[in-house]
Amino acid sequence: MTEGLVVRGLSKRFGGLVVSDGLDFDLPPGARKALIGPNGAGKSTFANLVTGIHAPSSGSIRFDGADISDMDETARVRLGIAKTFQITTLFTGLTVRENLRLAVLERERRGFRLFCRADGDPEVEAEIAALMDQLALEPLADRVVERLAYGQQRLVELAMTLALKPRVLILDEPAAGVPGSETHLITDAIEALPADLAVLIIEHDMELVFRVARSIVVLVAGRILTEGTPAQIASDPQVRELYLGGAHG
Amino acid sequence: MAEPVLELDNVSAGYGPGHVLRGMSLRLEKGGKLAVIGRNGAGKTTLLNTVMGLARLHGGHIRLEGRPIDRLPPWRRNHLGLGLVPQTRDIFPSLTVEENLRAAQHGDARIEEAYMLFPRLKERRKNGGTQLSGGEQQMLAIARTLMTSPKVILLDEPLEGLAPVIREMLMQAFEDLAKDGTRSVILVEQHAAAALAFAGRAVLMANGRIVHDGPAAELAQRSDLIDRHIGVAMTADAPEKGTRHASHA
Amino acid sequence: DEIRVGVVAPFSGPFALYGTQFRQAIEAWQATHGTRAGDHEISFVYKDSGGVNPDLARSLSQELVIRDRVDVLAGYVFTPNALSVAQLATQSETPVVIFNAATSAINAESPFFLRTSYTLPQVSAPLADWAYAQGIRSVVTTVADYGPGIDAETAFSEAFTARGGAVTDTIRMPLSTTDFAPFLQSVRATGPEAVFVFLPGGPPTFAYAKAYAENGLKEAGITFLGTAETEESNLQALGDGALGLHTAYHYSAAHDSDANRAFLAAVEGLGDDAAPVNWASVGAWDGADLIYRMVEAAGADGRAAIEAALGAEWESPRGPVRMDPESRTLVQNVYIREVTRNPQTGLLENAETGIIATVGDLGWKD
Amino acid sequence: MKRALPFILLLAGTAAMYLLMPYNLAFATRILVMGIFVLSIDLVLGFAGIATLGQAAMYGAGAYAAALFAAHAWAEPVAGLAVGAAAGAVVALLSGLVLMRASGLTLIMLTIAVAALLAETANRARDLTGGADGLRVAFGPVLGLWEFDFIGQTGFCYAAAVGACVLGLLALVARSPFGLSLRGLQSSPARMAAIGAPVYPRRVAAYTLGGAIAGIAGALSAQVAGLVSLETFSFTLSAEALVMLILGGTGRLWGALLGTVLFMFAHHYAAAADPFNWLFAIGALVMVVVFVLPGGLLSLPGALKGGRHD
Amino acid sequence: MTLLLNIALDGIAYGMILFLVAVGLSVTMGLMRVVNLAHGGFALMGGALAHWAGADLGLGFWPALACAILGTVALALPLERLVYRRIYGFGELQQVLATIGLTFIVIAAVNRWQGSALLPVPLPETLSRTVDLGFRTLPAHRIAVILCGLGVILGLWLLLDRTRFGIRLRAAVDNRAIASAHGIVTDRIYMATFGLGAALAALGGVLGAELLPVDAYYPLRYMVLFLMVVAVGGMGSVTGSFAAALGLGITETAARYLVPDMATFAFYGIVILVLALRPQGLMGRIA
Ligand SMILES: Nc1ncnc2c1ncn2[C@@H]1O[C@H](COP(=O)(O)OP(=O)(O)OP(=O)(O)O)[C@@H](O)[C@H]1O
Ligand SMILES: Nc1ncnc2c1ncn2[C@@H]1O[C@H](COP(=O)(O)OP(=O)(O)OP(=O)(O)O)[C@@H](O)[C@H]1O
Ligand SMILES: [Mg+2]
Ligand SMILES: [Mg+2]
Repeated sequence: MTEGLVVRGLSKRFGGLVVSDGLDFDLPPGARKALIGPNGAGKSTFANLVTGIHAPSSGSIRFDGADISDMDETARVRLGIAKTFQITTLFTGLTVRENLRLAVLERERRGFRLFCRADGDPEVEAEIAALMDQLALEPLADRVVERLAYGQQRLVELAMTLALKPRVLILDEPAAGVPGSETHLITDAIEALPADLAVLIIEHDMELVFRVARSIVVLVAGRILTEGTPAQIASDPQVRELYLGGAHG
Repeated sequence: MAEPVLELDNVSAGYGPGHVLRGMSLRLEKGGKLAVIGRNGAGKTTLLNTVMGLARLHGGHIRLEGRPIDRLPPWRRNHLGLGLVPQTRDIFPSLTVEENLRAAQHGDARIEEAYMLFPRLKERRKNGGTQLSGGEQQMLAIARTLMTSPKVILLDEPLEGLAPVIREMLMQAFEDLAKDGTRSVILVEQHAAAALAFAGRAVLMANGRIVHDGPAAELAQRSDLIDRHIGVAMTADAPEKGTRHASHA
Repeated sequence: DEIRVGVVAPFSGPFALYGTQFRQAIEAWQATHGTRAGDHEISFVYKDSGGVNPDLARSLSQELVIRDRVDVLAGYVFTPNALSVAQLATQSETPVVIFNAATSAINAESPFFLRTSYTLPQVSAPLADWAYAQGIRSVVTTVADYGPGIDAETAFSEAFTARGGAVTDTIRMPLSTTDFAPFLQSVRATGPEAVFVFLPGGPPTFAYAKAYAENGLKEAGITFLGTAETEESNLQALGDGALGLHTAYHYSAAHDSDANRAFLAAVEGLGDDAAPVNWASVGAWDGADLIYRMVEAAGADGRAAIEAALGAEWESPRGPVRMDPESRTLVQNVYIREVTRNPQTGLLENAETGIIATVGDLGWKD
Repeated sequence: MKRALPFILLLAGTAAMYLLMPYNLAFATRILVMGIFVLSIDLVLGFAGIATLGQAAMYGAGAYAAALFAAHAWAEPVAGLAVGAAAGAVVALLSGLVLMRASGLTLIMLTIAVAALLAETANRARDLTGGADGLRVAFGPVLGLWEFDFIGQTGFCYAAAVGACVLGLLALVARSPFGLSLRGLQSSPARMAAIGAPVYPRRVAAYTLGGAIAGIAGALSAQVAGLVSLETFSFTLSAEALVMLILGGTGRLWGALLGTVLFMFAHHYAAAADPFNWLFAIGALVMVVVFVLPGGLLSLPGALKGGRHD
Repeated sequence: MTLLLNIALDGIAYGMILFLVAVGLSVTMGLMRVVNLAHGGFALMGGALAHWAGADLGLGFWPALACAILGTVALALPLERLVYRRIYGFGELQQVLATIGLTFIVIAAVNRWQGSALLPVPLPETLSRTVDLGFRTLPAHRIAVILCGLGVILGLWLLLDRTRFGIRLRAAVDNRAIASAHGIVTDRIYMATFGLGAALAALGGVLGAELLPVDAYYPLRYMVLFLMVVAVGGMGSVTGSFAAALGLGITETAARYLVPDMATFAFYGIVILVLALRPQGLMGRIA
């Protein structure tokens, strides 16, 4: 069987500050996990370590049995590990459609093709259309991303990552900035993902977390505090005190 | 009825020649708490930017404590008592946490108070502003605005990206700010429920216009309105041609 | 009929002064000699080539020949600019009178090239001879590290060692040098009897001369041997530090002759904004002189004009000159000068202290 | 039809230059050469967002390579162009391996430094390059058929043909997946990496392609002038070309051409009208364009149609 | 030994001149983040004004220097209001274009006013002396330049790192609109800083003139040199520029003593080396 993503003893220090402290973490194919924890606990840092944006101070990251700790970001994306950015990072000068086209073409490794049209492949165009349809982005298709409202950009951000057809998908606060009434677009999109895809979602929106995740990992000060089903986590007194507060019962 | 601190009179505004806001009128009384809700792209951010002087005013008038401010630069408006917590946080990247606060410090605001509100920031005081986690940046953005001792605080989705415990704590803090009757709050929120529970009055926006204005409790009952204006998919009838955002970022 | 002369030179940019001097010398010539040569009316057209820019120089020259129908081309401060018109000159049989560009090899590129300035070996080698004659036996050469600098270095060294002198060190200074103190401190440490220098005109020369004074080389008894470094347009700016600098050159504005006085008077007659007169001015003045001779003899016929020019002799403001038929460069006197302060005007000038007999282009190789 | 319009305009423009300025073909040819050079900067800077003030490094390399090839191997110009392109590409590739990790001002300085080093090297290699005196080379007839004449007809037609080929090539590239990915690189390298695009190799590739085109421009200039000088490496050349590009509008091929034509004509006529003070005119032109049309001349139609674009 | 001393002495003196001529750019471009290719233009204004005050008005060196600095600031402030205020909002390329255009105009104006010859400012008696240091002599003006450079770096450090002005300036540069929304009077801060940059440019132009003589084409001739110092030092760091100027000065001086004909290679080589290894410059802040 394939083992998916396996993280062992992962640590990251920024100067004197230990942000990840010996993390052990598994994300097998088909997983739907959530990573929650107080602000500054190290969740985004963990995502950045897994996707290769940061280099770990120590520890190992394996994917399907191969050690990927030394791979750069691009190589990991090509293996199928993709993430959305917590702070929207898009091709601001291009239209929504061009953003997605670029992602699909790169996934297909066509980025070096010089002598054909970028918009010339009907299959690619159809895929882009389907993606936009899924996230209700069609009306914005030909608008320059820079001029979209923040919440709209968040949805493009998600679409971009889906366009990569990843095998491991890490979502860093995908719903931040998206109104509650439209988070269903995000949950729907996640539910529509292939069953063998592994998903890790980092979110402070507990409704969304409880709806999507089958298992929740709680990170506090760079260490894993506990891991459990949504029900277990929701009733864990320590988690309630440190993170959830009174509202979630 | 209490005297108004902020009045908008038939305001139209946008970022280039295009109009995002069309004929908005609004009153906020002293010590009032106003919630602004609406779906993505409705123009909520633009409303706050217009009040602060960061968007381009095409028509109408804005008065602060009876005094017209529509021709004043943002810093004058700030000195007169307006404070904005921007949706995109916009931490000054080349300043440390403490310098971010010092830059904005005016009047009798004390940095220690901000640290009391957000102890996390004190721990990170020497960090570069953009090295903070997403939630920490949000805290810094709020603290930074409080450093300018505002009378009217414009909060653009201030809870986004914060842990549930912190949200509760913050909602309480906003509550306290408005309590003594000298400070007023405008809160833009995606999560209608939270916003309506906090505010006294609420405004529902769609397509750059106000579609409902009244007591928050009343709007909370009008699920028909909320469904119609928040719960449907997006359309793109916002202006096609705009120019660069007013910010010089 | 009308004969037109196209002048290609820098009228803008760091070297704009040369263009100005060219134009003023030509205007002064026309003011004193009229606009007719024989049966022909002569007029001049000016084109700005900026700095070293052979593409531009060539296309301007081409435009002059083809559209403005000029019969003679003139000007050209920089070697590459002059070289770029060789093919054009040969193919269109247009005589080109070079007012400056001083690399020997240029004239070999086209039989239609004539030169009324000088060549680097022409002044460097006589300077070496003179230095040896003064009893100087050891010299350090300091030249800008580019073609002309190295040509000058070679000419000087060959002449000096041929006499029996010793060149104890050769320093080549990058063209972009702004601070010459290290080089001059090195020279001082070597302790020669003289230092030979060659630099392009303008800021480097100015900075070098300053550094020579400030680093105490003069006190240490190291004689300054230069060529164009003390030319008139920047001489006053050098101040007292320049006093006593020795140079060998073909022209000094202080040259004592009627022809020179007439020349100076003609330029001054142009009015207030007359630029200082120096080698560039005299190159253009003699160039105009030569062009008039050619036109008078041959009109618009390029080949005949060249024939007429070869071997021509006249009294120039710099002294007697002759157009050498072989190298097509002037054979002329080279003078040894020393910077002194003129008691009457209070200004610095290049006082001529000796003449090295008439010399031709010593660098000419066929 | 709409796609073809600019090409037709360009063809008409070139033909008009030939017919209206038969006496100024040398000038017209310089515009063409410069146009190709500016296009190379547009590819690198306008598309890929690689800031450079040292594109002359590749231009000069192409020019010297073509001249040396003609002097020592084969004087046929088209072969010389290929050699020039190769030289430009090699210089860009080698320097790009170091440079393409940097960005912003640092990158600009590095490009300047590379060009300066090459200039100094060419200056020192006097025996080969003629140093500051320049290198004069006679080129043979184009394809063995057309001799360069002093009126410049051959030169002009030859340059126009080369220019058309380069433009066609770039128009293809601009619409290709590669072209799109360059715009992505400019917009957000972080996102490029996150969609699995190899940022650094892609930048090196773009720089190399731009270098090849700059090399072609340099080779062409050497061939029509019959002379190469150290100035082909100069900072002024890079800077002037950059000004032309921004004047026209970056990121679109027509902008590069428009800017070149405008600047060269403005320079030519201002310098002819007043050789002493034309810098005023150029300075004023540049300021007016940048203040009135920050997006360059190419944004003019949009600006006229209503609503300023940016 | 003497050689080492010579290298150190000449290197520091040369480096300090580099610092003085580039520090104004370090302020306008490094701190204010406007690609100010017109820096040399302001230095030229200073040089031309000093020449005019010295040669045409017959003022002494010090009054002429004061006249140059005040005159340049007096020209710079209206320019800031009318031109630069709009340039700040432009993209980098537009800034390049606008400031090059401005440079052309300054050059053309000075050319028309004073011609294209050198514009020297005669040094006063006190500065044109040479001072005997035992093992060699050093011109007094170089000592003055060294002292002046030290004063400038100290003053700027105090101003930018120790005062709220410095913090607010950096905030305004990071995000003008947001800074303004937080009560920072961005216009005034920009104007003051730009004036400071222009004053330093003028000071550098006049004091550096012994090595980098001023003429109408000064801005273009030395543009790359200024940029190199700021880039190697790191954007946004005045102390970085100081270190870079001294480092480059000493390196190049050493090369001039030891391998004279390789000095150009040494200069650009060290620039490439530093920037390839530290793309943000010696002390650049990460943007
Ligand atoms: N480059 C950096 N240098 C120094 N400290 C950093 C850096 N990046 C992150 N940190 C610190 O590491 C800690 C963890 O940050 P991280 O972004 O992983 O938090 P998070 O769990 O994602 O928080 P949030 O929920 O607020 O997004 C924070 O305290 C942050 O200040
Ligand atoms: N910088 C800009 N330039 C041009 N148009 C813009 C700009 N920013 C926003 N808009 C447009 O203005 C409209 C209103 O945007 P605004 O940001 O005010 O919405 P919002 O209600 O705050 O949405 P969100 O909930 O997503 O933050 C949108 O259609 C958006 O596309
Ligand atoms: Mg995070
Ligand atoms: Mg908003």
